Amino acid sequence: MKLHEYESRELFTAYGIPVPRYGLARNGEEALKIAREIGGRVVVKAQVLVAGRGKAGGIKFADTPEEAAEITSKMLGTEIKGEKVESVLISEYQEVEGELYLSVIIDRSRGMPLVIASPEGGVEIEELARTSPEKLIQLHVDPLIGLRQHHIRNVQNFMDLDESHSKQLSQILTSLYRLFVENDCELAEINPLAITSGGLVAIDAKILIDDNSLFRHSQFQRSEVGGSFEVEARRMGFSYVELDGDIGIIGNGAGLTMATMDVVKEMGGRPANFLDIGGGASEEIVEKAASLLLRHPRVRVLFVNVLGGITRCDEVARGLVSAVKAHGAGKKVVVRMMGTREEEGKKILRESGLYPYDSMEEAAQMAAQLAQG
Amino acid sequence: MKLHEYESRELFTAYGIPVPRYGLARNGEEALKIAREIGGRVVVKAQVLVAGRGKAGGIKFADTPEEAAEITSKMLGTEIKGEKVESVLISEYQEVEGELYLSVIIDRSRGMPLVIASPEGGVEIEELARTSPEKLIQLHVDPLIGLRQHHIRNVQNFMDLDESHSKQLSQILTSLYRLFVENDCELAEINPLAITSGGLVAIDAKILIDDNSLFRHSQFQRSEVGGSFEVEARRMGFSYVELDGDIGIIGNGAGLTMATMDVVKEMGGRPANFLDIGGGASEEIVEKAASLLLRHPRVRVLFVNVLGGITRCDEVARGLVSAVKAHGAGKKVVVRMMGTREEEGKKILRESGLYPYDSMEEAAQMAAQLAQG
Amino acid sequence: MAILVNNETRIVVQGITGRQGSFHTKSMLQYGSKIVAGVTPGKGGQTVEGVPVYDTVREAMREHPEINASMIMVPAPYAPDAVYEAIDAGVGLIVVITEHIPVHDSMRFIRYARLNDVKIVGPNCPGVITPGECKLGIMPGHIFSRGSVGIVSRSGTLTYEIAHSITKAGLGQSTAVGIGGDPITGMSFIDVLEMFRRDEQTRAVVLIGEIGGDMEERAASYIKETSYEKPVVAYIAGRTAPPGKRMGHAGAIISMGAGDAESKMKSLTSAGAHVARTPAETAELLRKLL
Amino acid sequence: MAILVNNETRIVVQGITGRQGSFHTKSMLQYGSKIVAGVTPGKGGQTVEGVPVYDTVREAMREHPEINASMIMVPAPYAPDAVYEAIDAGVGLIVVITEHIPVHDSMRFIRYARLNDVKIVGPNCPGVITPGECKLGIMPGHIFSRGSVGIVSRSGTLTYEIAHSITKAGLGQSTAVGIGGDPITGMSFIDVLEMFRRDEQTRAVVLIGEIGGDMEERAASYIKETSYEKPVVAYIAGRTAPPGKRMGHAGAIISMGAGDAESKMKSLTSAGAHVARTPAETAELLRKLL
Repeated sequence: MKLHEYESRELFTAYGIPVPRYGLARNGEEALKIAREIGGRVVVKAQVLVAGRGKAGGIKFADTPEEAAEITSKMLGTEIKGEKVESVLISEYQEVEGELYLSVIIDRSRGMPLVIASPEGGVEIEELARTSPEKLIQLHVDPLIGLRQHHIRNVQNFMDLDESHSKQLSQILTSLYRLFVENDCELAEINPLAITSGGLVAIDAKILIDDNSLFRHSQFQRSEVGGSFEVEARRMGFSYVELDGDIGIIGNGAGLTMATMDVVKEMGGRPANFLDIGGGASEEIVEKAASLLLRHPRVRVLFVNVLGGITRCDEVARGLVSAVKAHGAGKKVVVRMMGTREEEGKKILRESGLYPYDSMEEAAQMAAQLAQG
Repeated sequence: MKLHEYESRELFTAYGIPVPRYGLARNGEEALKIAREIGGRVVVKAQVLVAGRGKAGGIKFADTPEEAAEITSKMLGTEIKGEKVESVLISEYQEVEGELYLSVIIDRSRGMPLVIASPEGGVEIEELARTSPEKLIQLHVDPLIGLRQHHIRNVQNFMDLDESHSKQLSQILTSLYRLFVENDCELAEINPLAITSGGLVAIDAKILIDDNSLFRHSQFQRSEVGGSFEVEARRMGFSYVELDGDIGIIGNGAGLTMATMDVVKEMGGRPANFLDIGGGASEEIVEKAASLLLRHPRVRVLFVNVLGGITRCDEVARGLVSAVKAHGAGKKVVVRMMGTREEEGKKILRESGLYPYDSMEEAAQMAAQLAQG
Repeated sequence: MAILVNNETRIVVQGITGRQGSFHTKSMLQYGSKIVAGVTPGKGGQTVEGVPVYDTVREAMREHPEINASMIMVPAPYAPDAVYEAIDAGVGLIVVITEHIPVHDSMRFIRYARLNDVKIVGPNCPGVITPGECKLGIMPGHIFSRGSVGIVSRSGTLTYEIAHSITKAGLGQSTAVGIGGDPITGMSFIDVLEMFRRDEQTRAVVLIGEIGGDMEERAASYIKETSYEKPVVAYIAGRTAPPGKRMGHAGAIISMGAGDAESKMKSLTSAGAHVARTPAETAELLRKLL
Repeated sequence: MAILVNNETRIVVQGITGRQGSFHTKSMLQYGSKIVAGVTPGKGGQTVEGVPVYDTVREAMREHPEINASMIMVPAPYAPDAVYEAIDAGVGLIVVITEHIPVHDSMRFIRYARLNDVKIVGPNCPGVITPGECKLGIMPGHIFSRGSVGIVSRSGTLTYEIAHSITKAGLGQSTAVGIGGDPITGMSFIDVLEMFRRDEQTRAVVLIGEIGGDMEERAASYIKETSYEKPVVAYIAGRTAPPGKRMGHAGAIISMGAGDAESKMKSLTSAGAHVARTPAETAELLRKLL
């Protein structure tokens, strides 16, 4: 889960990491008030989670509070890369003398946190890693031991700042690592960490919280991102990703569902989505999932691929048949089914006029053909 | 370093471990005041660090504040096993329904903290471990991971208390472990952990703090224990232990000094002490050490055994010669010397009429003979 | 011989009294797995499917010192403590079925397991099966049959899919190991490949990967560097997955400019592995190779 | 062959610019030890006795990737961080000379070293010497001579005492390892005995113990259980030490009803070791045995 910028700033403040003065505005009046309190030039930043908001017009500068209010009023309610702007951050504008990069990320390869730092901030770190790997330092931190003095010293030496900035960097890194651990972050990134006349300041941040940890972090409110189908599917508890094709995909298990998409594509079809009903889905769950996709305007063919283990094929068949009866008008349905209670499931399907396939590949081919026809 | 009982109680209170109400009294008046505040029966406990104060008359009961004051006045200034009583603890008397044992200790064999618990508290745990090992549970705790739920559950199951006491035990163990780690304890023991009508209460405690950690625990004041020679030697920075013989021993390095004592004993002599001057001792240090032992009334022979590595034999010789000149009247001195600047050292000794030995065993034999003569 | 589990495996199920715990205990017992004890705090003294339940793993081990494997089916918030408990009690192989364990927790207990020379399979995995000997997991046992193909997979149902086609092809499996779909897992592809390398029963290995991370790329390097002696057939799921979206579980995400299916397939191909374009092709390739 | 250190040992000295650090750097260089780098934070760019100084071990390793051992002479409050630094930089052998390190710190970094397969000698130790090849420590080198007796000891000067008599007896030492006088040390008697067992140059082992703990008793059990092939001569200091008093350092204390010299001597004798009553007797016994 990605935090909004204002949430990141709250966290930074709580951990003693310096940020520009700011306030969150949900209308022009609030923006005016905050900008007046800050005084001088401010930045108006759309609070959206999509990447690249700057280039998409989500970051603007205002010389007066009135201008800030005006920009805010215009920005609110617009969509940036499909995401509606519901609030903006009014932030103190700061003259920047230099930009650094600092982050802590989970390194999957080593199974450990990784500290990344670069004296060249403000750019995409992946880009920098590709083009100039010598410009960044990467240090693993053992989760059983945590950040130690030598990590800090190595970062300081690499960044080669003057003494007061170097000391501040040490404090910021210590705080960032603590924030990273205590908030179950997958990523805690400050980019840029700006050098200003007042010292180091975290101008922008990207913080990803591990979804699985949210049970112990009630302070983070999950915000719903994406189109209405994605939101609805997630509310139902499904893993759902919207794609741009016309064949709706339902599978059980992430790997199998992805493979189903891949095989459909291999056979010339275009998947409309990824929907994983998970393990042991009941009749009702299947009915909900199938109904959702059958109501999807772009879906022409629904392809259900189920491998019964904990999941029972008869339950799947019953749920699917109900959904097709209610919402199946004008849509084609292809089913592939195998495993626990396979015979019972297939019987139910046949009685409702649905032909069950044994082979995933054959079923996918049929789905692709039906979509083209 | 062993904490006084009142220091342990302060720590327990800070960590939320329940203790009887108490106060520290340095005279009868203070005792009266504290006993009045507590009300009812109280216990007067001499604040000494020696073991077994109870049997030595250091724990007495008082039914009234006046009696508490009287006992206090009598107890203060007395010596318990050689240690002067300078304060007493006035503690609420509690009816005890049962006594448990709970401690965390460093297990040298495994290099880890060890939790020990027993439903039979109030006795010496070493005694219990010897006679009825099945009555205690021992659980190692990895220092990289700390105390986990399963440690607590295993202790709870083993102790088999009723539910509310069991819950309290879980809290106390959690606190005790935290206290143990955060205060660099070698031992944090509650014995007995009493079951009272008001729940579990830590009636007595033994807490040993790692001397090496005192640089980060300024709250603990090292108190000087032992005879005046021990105190003086330690103030000079020596490792010193008082023994009951008549041959004063000076060595460099703990192992060598112990071996010197052993060889003296082997040769029929009786060591008066253990004094380790450490590595790289200067002339002044050696002079101080030798002067101290030469002034010791019980010492008849001074045996100096030095193996020069970092320590230089000439420095040792010079320091020793000065000390003998000043304080050597009526005392015999045997020196064994080897290693760095051995020849220079031996020359200095010979010029002052001291005969240096090459062999530790021969020198020890001579020391033993001289002491008997 | 097979790897990890066999006739000698003696199992404790942690979280045995839960709905999932008791269901899979029954299923494993029916398969013939030797479950000798279960653990659920506060439920000591009960039995589940005839298996005695204890409050702690330590107690279970005292009564059944032959225990050498644990299966953890404890809800995510309590699962890390269950892992620490099993490690401290001296269990040498721990299969963590539980999904949705916070990754910071997994990082820590996986490091701790390494410190104690304990093998962890998972978290978020279907477990391990050696057909005909021991099922230590939640996979449908009847899909598997004794044979010569080792399977190592990050996926659950996709493993069943491919195992089924291997069974149909008459080849069967030596052992199938689901290492789990989380970003960080105890055993990696390389760990399992190394075990299959030394296993006489295994004549070929199927590696089932998916998008996200670089575990497949590292497996490819390992295969290349060791001149892996046995044929490896790989299938990678997620070729059509868009970047930046989580496909079902935390592990399957293409991010930081890495982890897409094509690069994984390319690495494996150039390392000498045979890469199937569809699950069914996996069995076809194996049939040609064996 | 000797153990732990030899001609191939390339050393970084952590804390090289300190009084002790520079003194012993000089002494080790004079002995012929290969010190290729030193580390003191904030002193990078200097040299000590011709040895280049770096701010961090990582930097030293980048310039001198051949480094395979570290000697830590950093004051106690900073020594644990120096150990973590050396471990994380990939140094495989770390000798911690520093005394007075809090035992809670030692416990943690020793566990961490184990997790990373790093060997720690110490803390509070004189180090390791393979006469004629490498001195990685603070012992007076001239006392030692190349030979066939392995020494493992918890004590400093007592080791020199006994090494000297072995040298005088014309036997010499393969390697002498001072494991340190603290209650908890990285390498134990058993670890070193095991290395001497496999070392061809070592024909007999001298074990120098003292009161406190049960490391000698455990060594005795090890000697018995493995039917240790090489003769072991033991000397235990502290027979006359009173219970409950610390003799010089934290390790030497008889407490919890355990750790006295007589029980250690008895255990070793019954395990087949030859126990000397005086340091000099150690060399006499060796002469008879070899």
